Amino acid sequence: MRSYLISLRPPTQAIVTGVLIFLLSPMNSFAIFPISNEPKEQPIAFSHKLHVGQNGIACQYCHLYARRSHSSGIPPVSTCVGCHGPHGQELVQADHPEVDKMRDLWAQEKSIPWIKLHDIPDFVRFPHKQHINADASRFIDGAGNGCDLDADPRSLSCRVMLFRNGGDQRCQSCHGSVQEMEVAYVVDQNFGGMGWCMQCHLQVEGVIERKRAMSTMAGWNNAKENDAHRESQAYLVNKRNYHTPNMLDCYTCHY
Amino acid sequence: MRKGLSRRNLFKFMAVGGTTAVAAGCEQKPEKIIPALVPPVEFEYMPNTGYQYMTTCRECDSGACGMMITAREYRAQKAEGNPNHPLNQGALCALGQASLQTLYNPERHAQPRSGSEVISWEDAQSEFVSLLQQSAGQIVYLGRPTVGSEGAFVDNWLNEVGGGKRIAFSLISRAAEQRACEIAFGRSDLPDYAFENAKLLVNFGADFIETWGHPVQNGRRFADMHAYSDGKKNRCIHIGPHQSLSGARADEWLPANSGTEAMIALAMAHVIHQRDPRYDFLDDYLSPYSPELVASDTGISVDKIKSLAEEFHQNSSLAIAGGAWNNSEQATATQVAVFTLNAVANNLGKTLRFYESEQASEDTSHSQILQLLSDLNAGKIKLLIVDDSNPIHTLPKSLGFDQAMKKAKVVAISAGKNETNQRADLVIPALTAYESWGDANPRPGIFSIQQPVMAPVNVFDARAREDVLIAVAKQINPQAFTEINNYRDYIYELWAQVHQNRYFGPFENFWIETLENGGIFEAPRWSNAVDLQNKVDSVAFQTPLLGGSGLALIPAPSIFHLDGRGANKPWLQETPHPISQIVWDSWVEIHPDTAKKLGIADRSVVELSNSQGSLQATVYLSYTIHRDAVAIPIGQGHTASGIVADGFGVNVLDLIPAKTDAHTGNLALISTKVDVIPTTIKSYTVNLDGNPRQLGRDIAAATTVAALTSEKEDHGGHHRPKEIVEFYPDRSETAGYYKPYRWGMVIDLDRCNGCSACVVACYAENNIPVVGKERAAVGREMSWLRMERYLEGYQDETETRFAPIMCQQCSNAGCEPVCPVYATYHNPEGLNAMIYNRCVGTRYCSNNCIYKARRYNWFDYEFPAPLDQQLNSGITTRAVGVMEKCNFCVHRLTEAKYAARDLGRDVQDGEAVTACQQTCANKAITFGNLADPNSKVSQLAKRKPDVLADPDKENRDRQYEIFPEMNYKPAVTYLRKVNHQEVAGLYGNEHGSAH
Amino acid sequence: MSTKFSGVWGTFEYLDDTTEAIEELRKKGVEPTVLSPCPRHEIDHALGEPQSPLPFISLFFGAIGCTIGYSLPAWTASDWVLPVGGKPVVAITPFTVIGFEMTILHAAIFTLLGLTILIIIESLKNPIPKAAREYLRFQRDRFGIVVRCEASQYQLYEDLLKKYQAEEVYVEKG
Amino acid sequence: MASTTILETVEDSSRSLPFREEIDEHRGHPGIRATTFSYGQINDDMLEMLEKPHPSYFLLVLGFLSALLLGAVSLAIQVDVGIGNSGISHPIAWGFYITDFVFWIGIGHAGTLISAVFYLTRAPWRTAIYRSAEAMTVFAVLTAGLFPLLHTGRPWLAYWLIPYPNERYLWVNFKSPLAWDVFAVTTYMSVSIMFFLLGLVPDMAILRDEAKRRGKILQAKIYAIFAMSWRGTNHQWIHFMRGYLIFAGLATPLVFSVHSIVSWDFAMASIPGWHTTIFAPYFVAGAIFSGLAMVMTVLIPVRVVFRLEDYISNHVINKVCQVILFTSMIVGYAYATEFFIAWYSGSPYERAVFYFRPFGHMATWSLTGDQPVSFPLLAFYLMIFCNVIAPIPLWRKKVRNNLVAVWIICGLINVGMWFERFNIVGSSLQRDFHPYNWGEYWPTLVEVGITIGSFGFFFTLFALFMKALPPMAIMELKEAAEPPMRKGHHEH
Repeated sequence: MRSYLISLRPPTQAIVTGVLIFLLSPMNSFAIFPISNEPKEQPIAFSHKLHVGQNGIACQYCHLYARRSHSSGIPPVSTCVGCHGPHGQELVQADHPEVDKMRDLWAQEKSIPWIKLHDIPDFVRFPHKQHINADASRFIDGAGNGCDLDADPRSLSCRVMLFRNGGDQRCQSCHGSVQEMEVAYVVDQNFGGMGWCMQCHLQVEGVIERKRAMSTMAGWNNAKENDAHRESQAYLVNKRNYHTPNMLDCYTCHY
Repeated sequence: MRKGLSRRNLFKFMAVGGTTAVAAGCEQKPEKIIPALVPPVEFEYMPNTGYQYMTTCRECDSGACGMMITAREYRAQKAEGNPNHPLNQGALCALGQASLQTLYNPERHAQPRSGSEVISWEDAQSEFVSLLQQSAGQIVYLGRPTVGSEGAFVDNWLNEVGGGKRIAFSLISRAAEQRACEIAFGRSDLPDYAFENAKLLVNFGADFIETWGHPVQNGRRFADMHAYSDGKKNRCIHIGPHQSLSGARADEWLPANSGTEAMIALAMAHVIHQRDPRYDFLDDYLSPYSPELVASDTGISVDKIKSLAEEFHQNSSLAIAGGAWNNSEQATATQVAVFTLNAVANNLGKTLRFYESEQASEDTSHSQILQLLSDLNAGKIKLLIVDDSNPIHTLPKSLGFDQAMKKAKVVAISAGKNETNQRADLVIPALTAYESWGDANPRPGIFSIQQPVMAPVNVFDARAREDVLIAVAKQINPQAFTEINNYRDYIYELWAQVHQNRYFGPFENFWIETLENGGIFEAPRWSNAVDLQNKVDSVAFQTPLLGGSGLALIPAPSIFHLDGRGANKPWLQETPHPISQIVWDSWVEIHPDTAKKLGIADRSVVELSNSQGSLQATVYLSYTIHRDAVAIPIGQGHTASGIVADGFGVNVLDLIPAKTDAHTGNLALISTKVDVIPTTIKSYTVNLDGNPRQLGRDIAAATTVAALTSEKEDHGGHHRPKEIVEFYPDRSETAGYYKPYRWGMVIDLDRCNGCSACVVACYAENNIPVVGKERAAVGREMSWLRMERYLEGYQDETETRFAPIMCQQCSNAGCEPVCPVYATYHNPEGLNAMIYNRCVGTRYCSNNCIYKARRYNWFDYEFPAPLDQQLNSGITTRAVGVMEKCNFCVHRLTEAKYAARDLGRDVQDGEAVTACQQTCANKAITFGNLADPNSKVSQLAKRKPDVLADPDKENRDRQYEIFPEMNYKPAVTYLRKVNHQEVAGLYGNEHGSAH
Repeated sequence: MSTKFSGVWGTFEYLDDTTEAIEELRKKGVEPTVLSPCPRHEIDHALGEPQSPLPFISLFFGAIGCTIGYSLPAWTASDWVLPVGGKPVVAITPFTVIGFEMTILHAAIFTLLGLTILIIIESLKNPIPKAAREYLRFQRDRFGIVVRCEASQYQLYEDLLKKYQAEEVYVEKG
Repeated sequence: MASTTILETVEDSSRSLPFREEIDEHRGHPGIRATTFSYGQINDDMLEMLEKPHPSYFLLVLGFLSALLLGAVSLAIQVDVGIGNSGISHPIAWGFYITDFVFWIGIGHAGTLISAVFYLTRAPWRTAIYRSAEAMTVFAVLTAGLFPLLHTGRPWLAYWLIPYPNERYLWVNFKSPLAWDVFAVTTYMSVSIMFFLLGLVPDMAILRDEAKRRGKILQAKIYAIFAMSWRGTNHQWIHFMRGYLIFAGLATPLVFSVHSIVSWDFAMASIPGWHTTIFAPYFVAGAIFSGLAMVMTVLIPVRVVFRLEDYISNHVINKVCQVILFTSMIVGYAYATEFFIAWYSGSPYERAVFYFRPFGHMATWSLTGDQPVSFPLLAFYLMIFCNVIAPIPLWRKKVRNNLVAVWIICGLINVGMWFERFNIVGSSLQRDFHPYNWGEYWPTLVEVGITIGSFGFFFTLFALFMKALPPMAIMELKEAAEPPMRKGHHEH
């Protein structure tokens, strides 16, 4: 196949490759219109690398609603002022031009007009709270094993591993290694795509069983027995003895 | 707080906002996220999370219902009833639900205005000050009736600024009732009507479900009394020329001639008195009113009156009167007659009660208005302050208010635009009840607090009226209000007194508790010392003479628009009137027989004229009105109340002559006749019902007490097939389905009053757009829940039935299999999931829905600012080309599930509540988990096994589903309305077929 | 047709001349290539009723299409179970429609493809001289017979064609 | 005869003769004079039709194009403003567009019927008209295929109806009749186009050689592509004819299935007036009925303009009219059956709809009194008149031989069949289960514009076809004609 493709002229090659990818690619692998992962210019050159990577500030020190609400929350300006101090009472980085921008805005009682990066469509409800507080032990056995962070940090296994590790690493499973970013950017090209979400959710125990196999062959053969058996595999009730949320119900995210 | 920012100013914090529902691949403009400057205190703010604040509803004049406002991102997004409040107990009426549109109404005043010129607040205040100073002592403050401390405050303020008079103005005044209480019982307050203690309710024309008294409370108490339970059902008789909603809910309607209700009451009293003379002084008083003598005047037969009197006497009973339709020249006499009837039937202290402490309600008599008019015309008044009232629209034109108003300077204090403040010299934009402080004390023992639940809506530069008054008073008189800076301080001090009298412990704790609960609520204590006084014979009833020729004119207060103040709210305009199903318009209700006689076709435009003038409106033929009367709803026909109100319908009050009730000086609304003249004008009146009759299809089904209690076989159950052979097993056998939830609903049609509050609540909860008259005309209204009104029977036997219909969440739904892209499917909790973003818009699902419960976004609908701030940010707002429908408020279910999961358990019964269920005063809607056999909804939906097995016995069970023969298996179970007798139309047993 | 053609070809005005020439040629053990403006059963008859293997191709791919038509809906329906309207997830009855349409579609597409390939193969096997290809009346109203032969047989077949009153006879010397 | 005289003018004398039905039984087909023509004459007659057109042709195309433009502008408005620009609403969520869809699919059916079904049944009169009919099939299906796309609320997402592996893990719902439609219509479109192109191959070879003869090299090259190096060898003919037969065999069940599936769009729904088992045969008969009427509507002017009496003879028209008459009876029977079943079933909902269709409203139950004559009412009577009553004169041979009469009747049938579809789509939705939701439907200018545009689209394509490709199958005409025999005709 490869040699054949090479023998074609480049435009033809591109078309043929495109069509082949379109037809043959496994379902979970691509977004047709990927999200730009170019870093966007922000009003203030805030460095996550400096704050998180070097100074070790926890994610939820600033994004304080992540464990409590749908939205993780953008830190209020007073959080910045808390460490850096306002004009006249400068504390950390007393004369840094970028920090001064923040102090100017504070003096003018204005907020910082950050550019939104991680933007999921409005018809999706993503509760940060439910993910930050999720029980990581509900992953299937072996999910997240075999992660090689050096080779491919954004592979599925690595994302699951980061999620299992919890803490700030759980944030990284979707947002990437923010602690290494000078300017934050979206790491995954299909961030927020439905398949991208589903990749991880299919690693939760019982979900595959529920998605694929839990069909009823109603009226055809031994439907009841088969379904009862399948249901038992789907972990409808979790270890804390209440029903687990159904990650396959469209209404879980879209309403 | 730091930097002078109050926490409520922080609603800039919109972590998720804007509209970005763009298809994949389109280039998106980067969205901005603007964080807060100062973090809100953690427990007070969480993004995307609803917070509840208790306050008081101020929409209607009777009103002091407790409200619970859900605010997200510091924007009020939903109004619900305060569950602690004894009046409404968590429910709200349609007006209360629509109070959000008072708050976010785009037609609110944005700036102070002097004449037609926009001025600054400083200028406005100084102009106000100079006006007050120029006219000290000759000031009149015309405001709404107050139920809290505001009245005293304004009186106080008037004293401080140089003296003046405050007039409480309400068109639908209870002054006559109050005066009658004084005459009959020597009480200065209004009684409590204990519906729930009565077995027979005789209603002499009070529109108790719509506007009379506390409609939410009335509705609940009426449903408690009237609804079928344990094989018994109490009776309600409606007497009067017009049915309306209250009459439609009655078991029997006696179409008495206009204005003669009192004669029937007295005749009944006469019969009872003869049998059981309780008060000797009544002998002479009642003697002219024997049934034989009144029969011809009232149009009610002697036998009927006698048997009714008998029933009234035998049972625990209650007679009520009041509201607009009793506002004739004999209003007080009518009330006295009804009180007398209650007294002779020994109802005092049982169903008609007075509170132990006598709390006088405000004088709302119109004699003050008449005095004001003559004073104005005489030039005795220099400054008229109109606070949140609209006398130009609300008072009959014959009184000439607009001319009289020109004789004085007029200052209008108002949140919204209206006809009166359009003509004012100075307009002061006021805040709504959502944004300002206040309180209410509607009856002894209820102290309801009104607190700001959000910062003032940012597009209007308005201030709280009391704060403006205080500021102005301080400019005029430096000694005024020295203790306080604003009205909050005033309320705070006032409540300190409440605290002192009743409670121990520090006031701060009490204050916080009050704000949390929405007020102080104490159980009422009843007085036993009230009895009928012999003063009653001083009130002689005379048959009112209606002026003019033709048919008696009945101005009917609308359940949505009240006296006109609801007309500028899009939700209330778009929700069809429960009786006529007409939207965005007024109509003339005429009896079909009369119409035939006059040569008037249905839906034609007629001209009504009397000595006062004439107006044109579309005819709505209905058996629910007396043959010699026409009814027109009050509230429409605005000219300067904003685009939603202006130009729709007519103002019937223009035809009312200036006649008054002798005892109170109240305006007589039932005082004229009109000539009805057919015209050839083409009508453009929109009604949303495709057919007023259900053609025997049992959508709103009814049964009788006898059928439910007897063992007789009934062959009415031909709808459900005898045996359902399932081709496939039930969905509950699918793995993972209905575990642990199968959401379901039970709607009790015997409790449903048709008040349509649920419809408005649904609009508010689910970001449903309002489409306007033109689009409603072609069936594009978006309401997910509709109050269907069906008529059964003919002539005086006509029965009106209501059925709230929403998506029935069928197990064997028709909509699902026809969608080519799985945009709708049966979810494991038994909902018909409608996934907007997957929808391509083929509309096949709508075609195949036998309940036609689906709505389609024909356009991208607009929510003009600031109405967009009301949008529920917890759900998607739909774009063009997408189907939508009721989803049992799935976001509320999800929130309930999240909350339960945080507690480590499943959702329990009663935790998941839909918006319609929440606001229903009558508790007609029950929602819950059908998979749980112990839940309330399962209990209610359960059918008797023997009845289920034999369709012939169907009428012996109240539970039914709509169109059972289609086998769609809906998750909504209806409970049949229960009648005392069967009502059969000419085609009652037919199914809408041709023959 | 890279190899140079060697043989004889002639044109005929009349069908009966053509069929008789064909029969004569076939008796001599030659399978001529016949050109005609429209299909004539007389020619087929003279050629000994040859049959096309095309129906088997159609049948085979029709069967494959049928399999796809049933299995695609069945697999997609059970890949993510989204029950609709009380119907079974894998509902054979409605999938029959897809099965039928896919049968027809696959049979049609592969019939056309097979037809093209068969014609190409036959054309390669039985080449026609360039001059005959450029003889424009075969599409209009003339019949033609092309005989591939060695140089030694040119005269034989030229005579034979002329015997049956061929209008023109050409010898293509390879 | 020397090769230089290949294309000398064919004598015209025969054509000026008055039409004679009595043709020698032993030569060609009785009633179709062209079967007595020589191969050369047929060839030249056909090629003459492709000569440079008369200026009036361009005027005609311009007219069709302006109709098309009207449709395009209407469509642009609708997509821009939203589907709400049309008159469809709640509860009538389908209106003109679905009517147009069903109508055009139906028009297409006649072509396949003539080219495939009558090929299998060896109906000799099909030869002259089948190419045009088949072209109509292709164009009608192309036209029809537009409507399901443009009637959706979000046409830019209509590709979601195609089952392709995607990032969302989602597939289409194969239980939906609309998904069936996607498969049925695309299959039908593909097979029709393939069938059409396959039949064209030998004729393209004729055109190629003709262009070559005239020295138009570019034209010849273009035709050569479609001719696919067709030479007319016996090997090619064998495979071709077998392939053609198979295609006819495949297209025959397909043509019946497609309109059945289209009918199931309605019959699978629960709506009274739709939920009927009779729909599949009823729709197929209706499709053939309307399709043949459309063929006649188009070909009668073609016959007159090109003076093709010898090819599209009265015999052919006669036969088509007989089929029209037959299908008219089927359709009429179906109407009657619907009413009978509605009454006989006792279902109140069915009865209500079938009461509504002829009588409009139900004033007896309604307090809202008289309503104006509603659109489906008009549709119902037009349907009955045009489809059942108008074809009755065709029983007389005299009428069948009268071109003007046939043309008028066929035009009426087209109108009637459009309204039949409208009647089915519109009226059932107007009076379904829930009386509260009963509504009225009136189309808007946008819908009318798009409908007119669809006619413009169809006729533009057809007009271009008439001059770009041989409108009759030359190869088959020759096949049907008496072959040139030195020794005269012999029995075979």
